[in-house]
Parts: sequence; C-alpha cells; structure tokens
Amino acid sequence: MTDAPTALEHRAALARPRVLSPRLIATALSVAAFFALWLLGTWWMGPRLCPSPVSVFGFIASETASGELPYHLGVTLARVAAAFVIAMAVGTAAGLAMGRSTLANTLGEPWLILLLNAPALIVIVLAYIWIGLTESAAILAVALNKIPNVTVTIREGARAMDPALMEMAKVYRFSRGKTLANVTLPQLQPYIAAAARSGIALIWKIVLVVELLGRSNGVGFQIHLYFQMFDVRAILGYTLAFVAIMLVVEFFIVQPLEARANRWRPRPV
Amino acid sequence: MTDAPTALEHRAALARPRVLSPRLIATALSVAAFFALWLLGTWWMGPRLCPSPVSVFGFIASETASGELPYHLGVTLARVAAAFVIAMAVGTAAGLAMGRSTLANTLGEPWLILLLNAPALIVIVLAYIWIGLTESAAILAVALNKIPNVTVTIREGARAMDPALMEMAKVYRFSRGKTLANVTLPQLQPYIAAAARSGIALIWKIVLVVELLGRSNGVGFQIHLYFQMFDVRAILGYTLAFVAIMLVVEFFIVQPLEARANRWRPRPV
Amino acid sequence: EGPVVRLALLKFGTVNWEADTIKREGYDEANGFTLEIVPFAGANATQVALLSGDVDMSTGDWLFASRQRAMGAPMTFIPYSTSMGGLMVPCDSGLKSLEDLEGKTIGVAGGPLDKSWLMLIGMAEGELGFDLKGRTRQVFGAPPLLAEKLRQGELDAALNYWHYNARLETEGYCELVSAQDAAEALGARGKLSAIGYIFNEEWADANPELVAGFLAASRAAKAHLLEDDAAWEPLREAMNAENDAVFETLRKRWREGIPTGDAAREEADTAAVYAYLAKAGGTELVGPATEMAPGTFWSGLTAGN
Amino acid sequence: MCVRSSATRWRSWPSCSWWSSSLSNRSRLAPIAGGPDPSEAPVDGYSVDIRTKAHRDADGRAVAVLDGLAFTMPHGTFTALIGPSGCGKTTTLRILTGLDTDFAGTVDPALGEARIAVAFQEPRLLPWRTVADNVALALPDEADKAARVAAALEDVGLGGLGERFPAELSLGQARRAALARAFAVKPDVLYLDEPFVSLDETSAQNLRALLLSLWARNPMTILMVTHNVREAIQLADQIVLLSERPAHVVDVVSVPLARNSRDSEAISGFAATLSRKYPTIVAL
Amino acid sequence: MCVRSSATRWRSWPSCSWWSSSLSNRSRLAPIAGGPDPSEAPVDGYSVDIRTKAHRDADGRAVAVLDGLAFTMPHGTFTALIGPSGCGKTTTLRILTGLDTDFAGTVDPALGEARIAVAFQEPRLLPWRTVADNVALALPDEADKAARVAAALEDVGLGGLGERFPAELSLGQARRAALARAFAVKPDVLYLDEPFVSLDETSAQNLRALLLSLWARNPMTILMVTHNVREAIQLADQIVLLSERPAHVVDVVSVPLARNSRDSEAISGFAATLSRKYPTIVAL
Ligand SMILES: Nc1ncnc2c1ncn2[C@@H]1O[C@H](COP(=O)(O)OP(=O)(O)OP(=O)(O)O)[C@@H](O)[C@H]1O
Ligand SMILES: Nc1ncnc2c1ncn2[C@@H]1O[C@H](COP(=O)(O)OP(=O)(O)OP(=O)(O)O)[C@@H](O)[C@H]1O
Ligand SMILES: [Mg+2]
Ligand SMILES: [Mg+2]
Repeated sequence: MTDAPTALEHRAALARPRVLSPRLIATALSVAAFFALWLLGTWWMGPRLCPSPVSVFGFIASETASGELPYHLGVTLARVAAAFVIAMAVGTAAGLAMGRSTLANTLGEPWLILLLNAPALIVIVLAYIWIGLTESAAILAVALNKIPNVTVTIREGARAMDPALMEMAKVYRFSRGKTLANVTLPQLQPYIAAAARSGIALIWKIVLVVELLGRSNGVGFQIHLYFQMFDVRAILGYTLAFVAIMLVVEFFIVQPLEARANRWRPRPV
Repeated sequence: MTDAPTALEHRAALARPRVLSPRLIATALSVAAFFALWLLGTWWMGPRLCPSPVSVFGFIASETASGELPYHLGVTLARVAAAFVIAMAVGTAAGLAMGRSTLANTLGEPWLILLLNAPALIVIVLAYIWIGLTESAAILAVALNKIPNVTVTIREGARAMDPALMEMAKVYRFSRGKTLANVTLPQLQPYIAAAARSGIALIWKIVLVVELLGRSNGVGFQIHLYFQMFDVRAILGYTLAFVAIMLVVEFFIVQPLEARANRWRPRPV
Repeated sequence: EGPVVRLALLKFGTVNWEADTIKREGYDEANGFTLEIVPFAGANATQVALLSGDVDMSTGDWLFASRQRAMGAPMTFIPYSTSMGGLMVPCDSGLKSLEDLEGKTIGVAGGPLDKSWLMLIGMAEGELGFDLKGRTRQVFGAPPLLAEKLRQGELDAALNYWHYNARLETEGYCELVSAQDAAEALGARGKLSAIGYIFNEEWADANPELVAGFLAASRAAKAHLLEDDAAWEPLREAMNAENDAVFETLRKRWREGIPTGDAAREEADTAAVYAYLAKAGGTELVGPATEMAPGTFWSGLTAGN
Repeated sequence: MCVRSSATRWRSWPSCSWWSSSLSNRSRLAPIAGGPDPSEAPVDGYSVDIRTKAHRDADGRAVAVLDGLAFTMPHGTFTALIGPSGCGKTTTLRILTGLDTDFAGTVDPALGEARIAVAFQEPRLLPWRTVADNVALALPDEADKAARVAAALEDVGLGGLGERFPAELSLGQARRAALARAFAVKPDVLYLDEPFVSLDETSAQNLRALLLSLWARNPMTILMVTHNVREAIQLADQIVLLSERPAHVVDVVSVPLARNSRDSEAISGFAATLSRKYPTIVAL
Repeated sequence: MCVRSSATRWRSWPSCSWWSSSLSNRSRLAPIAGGPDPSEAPVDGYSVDIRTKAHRDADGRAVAVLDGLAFTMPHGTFTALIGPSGCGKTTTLRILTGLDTDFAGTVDPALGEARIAVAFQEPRLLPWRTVADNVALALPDEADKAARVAAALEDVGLGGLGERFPAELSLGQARRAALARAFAVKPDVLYLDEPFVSLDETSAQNLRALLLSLWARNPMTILMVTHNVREAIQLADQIVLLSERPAHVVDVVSVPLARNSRDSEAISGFAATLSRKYPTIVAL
C-alpha cells in the first residue's frame, strides 16, 4: 500500500517488447500446476476414482474420432447459445427497467425473487410438462433459470449509474437509441460482462440438467449415462471438452473484445 | 426521455406522508396477479399438474404442523448460510486480487474458467467420493460451485474501480484496512450486492442437488422424493416455503441494509 | 448392542418395504445385527454413499456390480426382486405387438443403454425381425416425467419401472411386453433379477456372519410380506398409494417379484443376457468387461448360504 | 479548407476557423468587439420566476436553496449570474435546463422547447468515447459532421487531440472539450456554469473571444454562471446578483458599457462601482 | 470552546478557530501577514530533477509530457507552479507525491518519507462518507479528532455541513471540503492543485488567509499549482514558470516583495513585470 517513492531512478518504459512473455510463463505455470495436482490425485485415489490425464485425453480422442463427442458437444453448445442470447436480452432489459424505475421494480420484485429461487428442477419439469418434451421447452426452461440472475446483476448496475452523464444526454437531447448505446450500455459494461461470464457457466450447468431430464442428446445426456455407470473418465472427458471450448472462447473472442471495450480506462502505472 | 419542462407550476414536494402507499399497492397488485395466474393454471391443467394455491398452502400448513417442513427447511437454510458465507468471503478476496493484479489474474484465470464450467453434479459427486459423505463435503461442494461466480463478478467490479479515490487513499497513507473499508468495499458494493443476491439463489439451487445426491435430509431431499412420486403439490409447497423465507429476508433485512448503504446516492428527481 | 449394518436406500423406494419390515418385526436383532437405514433421495445417491464408504450396503443391479468389479472395486450383488418393468400402452390403443409401434413415440426411462430397452430391442430383432430402435422414435427422460407424458398422450408407449407401471395399470394402461419376456426371448430360462443389494466383497469376507444374518432377515421379511396381507398395512404410507387399487396392484406385483432362489440358474441366465447386452450396449454400457465379471453374484449365495 | 496549427501551438490563435473569424492576434484584455448590440436586443425574453426550491438531504430533511428567484433573459442577450459559493446557481441552471422539475414557480415554457447546450461545472464527457465522438454525439447527423467537430476542437485549442479519451486529457483540456461541445451545437439558449476556470488567462481570454464571435454569428441567449466579476462585465449585457442561500435576486444590473469600449480600465472601474454597492456579493 | 458562526453566516469570518487566529475582519486584498519570513528559511530543500516523463495513450503511443523539469523547494517555503493548460503541472505533482513512478529522473527521497497532503484538482471526496468522515479519515486516530474535524470544516466555511454527503454539496463547497482535509492533516509537505478556483473572491481570499495562517503556525513546504498570477505573487516565495508541453522550467522567480507589503498595488506591479518578461506564460 505504501510503496512511496523512496525510489529514485526510474527508466521511462519507452519500449516493452517482451510484454507477452511473463504472461505466457504465468499461464503455463498455472496450467502445469493443474496437471500436477491432477496426477497427484490419480496417484492418491487410484485411476478408478481419479483417472489420469492421459486416459481422459485418450477417451476424448477416441470419442472425437467416433464422432460422438463432437455431435453431443455441438447440440449442447447450440442450446447454450440460444438460451444465453435469450437470457441476456430479456434479463438486461428487465434489469434496466427495474433499476431505473421504482414502479417497475416494485411490480417486478416479488416475481424476481420467486423466479430467482425457483429450483431449476421444478422449472424444468414444469416446462416439460406444460409445454411438452420439446427443444423449445428445454431452452425456455434454461433461459427462465438464468434470466433472474442477469436481471439482478444489471439492476445493480442501473442503480449505480452516474446521473451526471444521463443529465448530459438529456440536455443534448440524445435519442433513446443514442443514450442506450453511448451512455447506458458502456456504463453497464462491467455488469454485463459479469452477468455474461457467470451466465454462460450457469446456463451450461442447467443445460446439463435439462438434457438429463428430458432430452435424448447433448453432453448432459452423455454425462448422466456415464454417471449411472460411474465412469469418471468419461465424465471428466466430456467436462474437459466443454471447458476447453470455453477457454478458447474466453481467450480468443471475449478477452480481445473486452480489451477493446476497456481501451478508455486509464492503465494503472 | 424528453420530459422537458413545458411544465409550469410544480409544487415543491415538501411533505410526502403517503410515500409507502403506492408502493404497497403495486406490490399487492403484483402478488394478486401471481395468484390469478396460478389459479388460471389450475383451471387449465387440472389440480394434479397444477394444484391450487389453497391445496398447496394446506400442504404447507400440515407439514409445518407435523414438524417435517420446519426441520428440512432449517437444515437446508443452515447449509445455504454456511456455503454462502464461505463463497462470498473466498470469492470476494479472489475477485479483488484478480481484478487488481495482472499476475494474480493470469495465474488464476485457467482455474477460474475450469471451476466456473465444472458441472455442479461432478463437483458434488467428486467431493462426496473424495472427502466422504459428510456435511463438510456437502458445504464445500456448494461453495466450490459458487465461488467462481462471485469471483467473476467482483473481478469486474475491481477492474471498474475509480483510480482517483485509490490515489487519494494512498496519498493520505490510509492503512490497508482503512482503504478496504472506506474505499474498496463501498465501491464494490453494487457488485457485492449482485453477487450476493444471485449467489444465494444459486447456492440454494445447488444445495438441492447436493441434498439429492448425498444427504438424508433437507428440502432438496424432500423435493426429489416428491418428484419421484410426481407430487406437484408437495414440490410447490416446499419451494414456496423457501421463497417465502427469501422474501422475508429480502424485504426486512437486505433492503433496509441496502437503503442505508445507498443513502449517499443522489436520489433521482 | 450388536454389530450394525448400514444400508443406503431410496427413501420411498420399493426396497424400503422389505427393510422397514425387517426393522418392524425385529428380524435384524433376531439375526444378530442392527439394521440402520440411511435414506437418500436419488438412486445414484445410494451408490455414491457406497463408493464413498459411508454405508455397508446399497442397492443397484448386476451391471453396476460387474462394471465396478471390472474397474477394480470388488462390488458384489444379491438379488432382491425380479420386478423389472415393461412397455406400457393405453389399453384401448389397439397396439398388440412390438411391430405395431412402427412410427410411434416411445418413452424410455433410464436412457438408451437401459438394460430393459436393450433387451426389448433384442427380442424384437430375434422374434420378429423388427428394428425397434430404427422404426420408432424414442424419448429418454426421467421416469416420473415419462409416466406423466404417457398420461398426457404425448407418448404412445413408455418403457418404465414397475412401480410406475403398477399405477398406470389402475388407470387404463396395459403392459405390451415385460422386460422379463424379453429376457426369456434372449435365452433366460427363468426370471432375472432387476435389482439387488450391493456391497463390497471385502467387507463381506470380513463379516460373513453379518451377511448371512442379513440374508436370513431378508428372507424372513419376504416370507412375512408374501403370506400376511396385514403386514402391508404399516407400509401403506411409505408406498404412497393414492387409492386401494394402486395399493393392491403394488402388493401383487411386488410379491410376483420375489426371486425363486435358484441362484446358480439365475447367475447363468444373467451371464447369458449379459453377453448379449455387452454386444448391444458396447463398452459404454459394460465398461471393459465383455463378460459378466466373475463374482458379480455374491459367491456366498451359490456356496449354499 | 484552411490549414490549422497543431495542438501544441494552438495558443498562437488559429488564423482561420470554421466560421473564419477575424479574431486572431487580438491583444489580450483589449475590448473584444462582437455580439449583438444590447440596444438592438428584442424587448421580450425568457422569464424565470422560481418561488421556492428545496433540496432534500440524505435524512430527508428539506434544505431551502432558492427563495424568490425571478429575472428575465431578453432573447438574444447575455446574462451573467453571480453569487456566493453554494448559494444555488447550479441549482438554478438545473431548473432552467429541465433537469430539476421539483420546485415551486414558473419557468418560461419556451425554454423547454428551445435547442439548448450546457457547459456543466464539471466536464461531463463520456469517458468511453473519444473527445471527437463526445462532441459529435451532441450534434445532429449531417453531412460534414466530422469536419465540424474537428473545427470545434481546433477552436478551443484541442486540434489533434480528437482521438484521445477523456482520461488522457488534463482537466483544463477536458473543460475545453466540454466547451467545444456546447459551442458546436449552435443552440438557441446556451448555459455556461463557470466555463473559464482551471484555465490559464491566455486560454481563457481566447475562449471568451471565441464565445463572443460565435454569439455574433449565431444569435442566441446566453446565461453564464461565474465568480469572476471582471469576466461578467467584459461579456454580459446584464448581471444578476444573488444572495447567500437561500438565494434570491439582489439586483439585476445592466452593464452600461458599450461592447467596443470594454477595455481593462473600464471593466475595473465598473467592477469597483459594483463592489462598493454590493460589498458582500462582489469582491475584487 | 468558542462559539462558531453557522454555515450560512460563515462569510463573516469566524472570530475564533482551532489555532485561534487573529485573521478576522481583515480587509480584502490588503497585504496578508503570516508565513515564515523568506530570509529565515533554511537554505537546503527538496530537489526535483525529472529528466523525461511520457504518457502512453490508448493506442500505446508515447506522449512526451515533461522534459527537463528541475527545481528545488527550500524546506518550509512556498513555491507556486505556473504553466499553460495541459503543460504537465498535474503530472509533476503526481510524480512528487509518489503516484506516478514511471519517469526518468530523480526526486528527493525525503519527499517519499514526508507526511504529505494533497488538494487534488478535483475534490476527490469519498461519496459514501459524510463530509466530516472524509476529513476524519485523513487524520491519525487521536483523542479530539471530532473536534478537530469540526474546526477544520468551520474554518473553510462548511460549519454545520459535516453530516452532508459530498453529492449534497455544491462544487465550491466540495472543493472547500477537500481543502479542509488537506489543511487538517498538518503535513510536512502540502501540494495544492489550483486550490482556489470555482470560489467567489471573498471565499477564496479567506481561504488564502487561512492557508498563510496555518503555514505560520505549522512550518511546512508548500507547492501550489495555479493559473492565477496575482495569487501566486500574493502567496509564494518563489514562482516556477513552465513552458508548453513537453514542459521544462523556463525560470524560477523569487518574489521580491516582503510579506507585509504585498498589497493589491504591489502585486499588480510585479505581475506586470512578470507578464512583460514572459508574455507567453504570464497573462493578466
Ligand atoms: N494517459 C495519457 N495519455 C496521453 N496523454 C496524456 C495522458 N494523460 C495526460 N496526458 C497529457 O499530458 C499533458 C499534461 O497533463 P497534466 O494533467 O499534467 O496537465 P496540467 O498542466 O495539469 O493541465 P491543466 O492546467 O489543464 O490541469 C496533457 O497535455 C495531457 O493531454
Ligand atoms: N441533495 C442536497 N441536499 C441538501 N442540500 C443540497 C443538495 N444539493 C445541493 N444542496 C445545497 O444547495 C445549495 C446550492 O447548491 P448549488 O450547487 O446550486 O450551488 P452553487 O451556487 O452552484 O455553488 P458553487 O458556486 O459552489 O458551484 C448548496 O448550499 C448545497 O449545499
Ligand atoms: Mg455550482
Ligand atoms: Mg492539472
């Protein structure tokens, strides 16, 4: 906290070509630690309860070759994507409305708390029963599970918005769309990012349950199949395949986008 | 957006004694709409698939009288509370560290995404198998499921913090604790609120699964039992009992606290 | 205080009826042990409990035991019931044989690797030359959900567990084929067990008198429940029968499911069906073992205990 | 197009601009010509009559801020608002601009319909938009918007900084960007809340000249809050003097100097007169 | 204890304060006595030698801001820093206060150990803490902290507003609260970044007097950024004049006036001299 400048000579950092290097090293270290821990687990628990990385990757490879894994993964990803888009759109709109209008908040509050605390199982089962064992029931059930979480997060963001900028927009007669794009959404960006990140994870978890309860394909369906037989290797295989895709999305799509969106922030010295 | 002051005479709102009244009316309306919809559902689907509110409340009353519901609800609430405290403490600390230090972020990122996307089912089963069917394994499994969500949300908050205030704290030589209590946490307040609200809901949902997979009591245990018998009335009864408690916590504990914490915000005119 | 046997059970499961009776009638104490029932809400939960070492015994089928053995955990199996379930259709649907299901939607509890489902496929193939899997549309899902969907008419037929089917029987649904029929079509000479008690062989070897006592208690309870209608009255609540018709059907079907006791015959029949399942379900179903792992049926049984 | 000087040299006032002013090389503090002659101003104007305005603090207690604040801004004239710190000047601007409607009194409805621009007391730039975008967003969509934005920035001495984000500006630069935005709008009514503080006197004087030349070309009504009496006398047609909180109008003083005779001496003279007459409000 | 005037009447300068000054009823702009006599000041001081400092903009391009900025602040003296808007004054303060360590050059290590206080260019109050808490947080824990805070607020004319939140203050009031915080700390080195803008001249003059009287009682080294040349001459021992960006020191001018002879006329005279000598930096 108190790294005061007893410091004397500081080289102006005029050129830093090796800026990626330490980051890469840290990431590599972190991943290595993960596998080390895993191997330790294998050694400690035995390969039945904690199969080694090699055997899990072998499983992934063979399932990929057989086409099983890509098929189920694809189906699940499609469901995750559809539910994600719906949940983010509806949840953001509802959160904004409830954060900015007392009336909307008062009206929506009991529903929000109800939906927030409705067990996933119940929402899913009721959706299947009332709508049918269909794809749209599945996606609706997932979205319904996620919407209240998005709403709650965005509502906090909407409440914390800086009124000064809103006033500026009002004085200069910004249109609704202009205000949304230039004042509201950029201010909500961290909240949207938080909702999206924890959202995609939550959605994927619920998709697993949805697939378990009433779909005939998808990773959740497969995992449950293997779970009934206690095949930890297969379960870990499917899980890791999904996590790997999420890592790719994170590092090659989300983070570059985020870096662009945050260009304006003063970088800490 | 453009409610410009074509307006002429505005009464200064010097006294507003009826400030609660419209809020109460709106809440009542909202709750009434909920029950109306429910009754409509009962009429449409029949009482087996959508039991009427009266029969559900009857169930709650009789289960409360028999002591079953208070017992299971109490057990579940204790688990929820324990996991909540752990998840918020660890998640906030991790999120702060990752949001403020590039090194911590780089090291933690792969783990975070892994944990974030690890299916609840798998974390729970592995915890049970590796640690044993104990209460601590259950609570740990739940906390592990929630921690990454808290971390992700708080990290966004930490990244969005205003460096100007941090600099002020540094210049005036605020101690670590003083900075945390007066600069960091108040700034993170909306993020903490978002993480806590959606957190308690997520934790409760996961506690249900944990109880299904390896506990012999709790609401999740009961709900699943009744699910196998397709007793929608009992399922709704247990769900509503929990939601009711959450509503009470929200309106009588969280909202007054939040109102105090947000006293400083300029109220919109 | 004698030794304790901890048994993990589905709280409202059918195995509970016997365990309840053992305790109520004191068959456990009479056989030198105390039975402690640890209730769970999911079938998988009882297995998690067993694998984590929290209980001595749980329930499951021989596929589970065999697979665990093949993977190195010496689990072993004692038959509990031959009530297996079957394919239900509305009685007035006019569906008479598997071939009539062409183009229909079938709900299958337990997923595409469910043993009843695989046996049904084998039976249709062997007896009728009918491609049941290819010529029908299947929906997999949670058993209660599928029962509900059959009632709602969204499904034309549902392959489900017997206690769901017993209820359906009282509501105008008929069994088209039972899983036991299918097993016989695949070469079984008698009934196969659907589920049984599962425990670790090492624990059994260390406590042979406990297992023997448990078996004796189990037999005593079965006999009592078979002979005495009054013995069922205390179970009424646990059975959750909404009316007398359901209650009586459940009782009837449960009694039909009491294993005959010819352990050697059953083990041989099971091995035969297993061989078929290993082919039909592949390693996804049976894991590394293409034949039923030796010792899947507890050796103490055939040894004449 | 005309060639613009670079950002670092902007103080040598650009010799051409989007309204091609002839302001360059004006000697500092010499009388600045421009702006409509007050005698030509139309007699009717925007009338403001705020009877009371109270803020509510965090505990819900009412804090009386304005108490009988009435004056008229004749169309097309320049009014300065002077009053002690915390007396309610910003509150008044918020009411006139329609940001605060919770008051007792009447405000000319025409103010609500007019095209307005406001330079707030703080810059209020969108931190996630570049400086140029911040200015552009306030303008209606039109063909040569980019050029207009660039010219507006050049005029306040920020040429070349259009692609910067606000966090990369000094406070004085940010204030100038906010002024560029307000000026570029060419409003019917322009509100300025202490527009020229945090600037060195050279920059401030250049900006004042810019304001007057804009005003001369685009007739508009201007209301400027300031603590600088000399600035008020130099620029305004009339000065509204406010009391301590709760503010009421102490006097509305017409500036009796012709625009082309407002040199340093004349300003000092009138300032001294004012200061003698209202010693608690006008200090030098 | 002594009786304090209420917030709304603060302009009638409180006749007593926590250092019981005798400043009351001082006539405006008359020479303000106080502060150590320059001749008594110790000869050695804090030396600053910033060779280069560059900012990095959003695209990673380097923007040179400081280029050879060296001067010495003799212990216990008052230095004013004057330079055009955007030249790098705030950047310099950030380096001296240890907030920016990414530069080439040397700064006296004693500065890093000194107890410091900073009045930033914006108020930088914690919006979720009351005004009184904002001041109190900067102070070490001690017995009569509450009284000290109340006195500090009273002295800047915010008596009675201690329980307000910053959002309930006018900008001028917020600036005064930030000054109260900086003054209350009684630092070894006090940094002020345009401390007296956005205030009416009466308030500003009272605050200047307050600063000098504080300085007289607690010897400290003061570095003040200002755009107001008269203010600099009135208060400082030496004036550091900076060039346009990238800033270098153009001259360090000692103010040759005795503290008790700095009346309006003398200040104007010296200001005119400076302005003639450095016409691009010092305007009037
Ligand atoms: N992050 C940045 N990237 C690029 N340029 C920057 C950045 N931060 C500041 N600058 C530039 O550095 C220069 C010095 O800024 P500084 O805030 O020190 O000015 P200043 O002298 O305090 O001006 P003012 O009187 O307006 O407050 C300015 O020209 C500014 O545009
Ligand atoms: N939310 C609030 N609650 C209570 N008082 C408030 C609130 N907002 C503003 N005030 C008070 O209202 C008065 C007027 O504020 P305003 O911002 O209009 O002052 P101002 O004349 O613009 O002052 P300055 O010259 O310092 O900018 C101030 O005394 C301020 O303390
Ligand atoms: Mg103001
Ligand atoms: Mg500055």
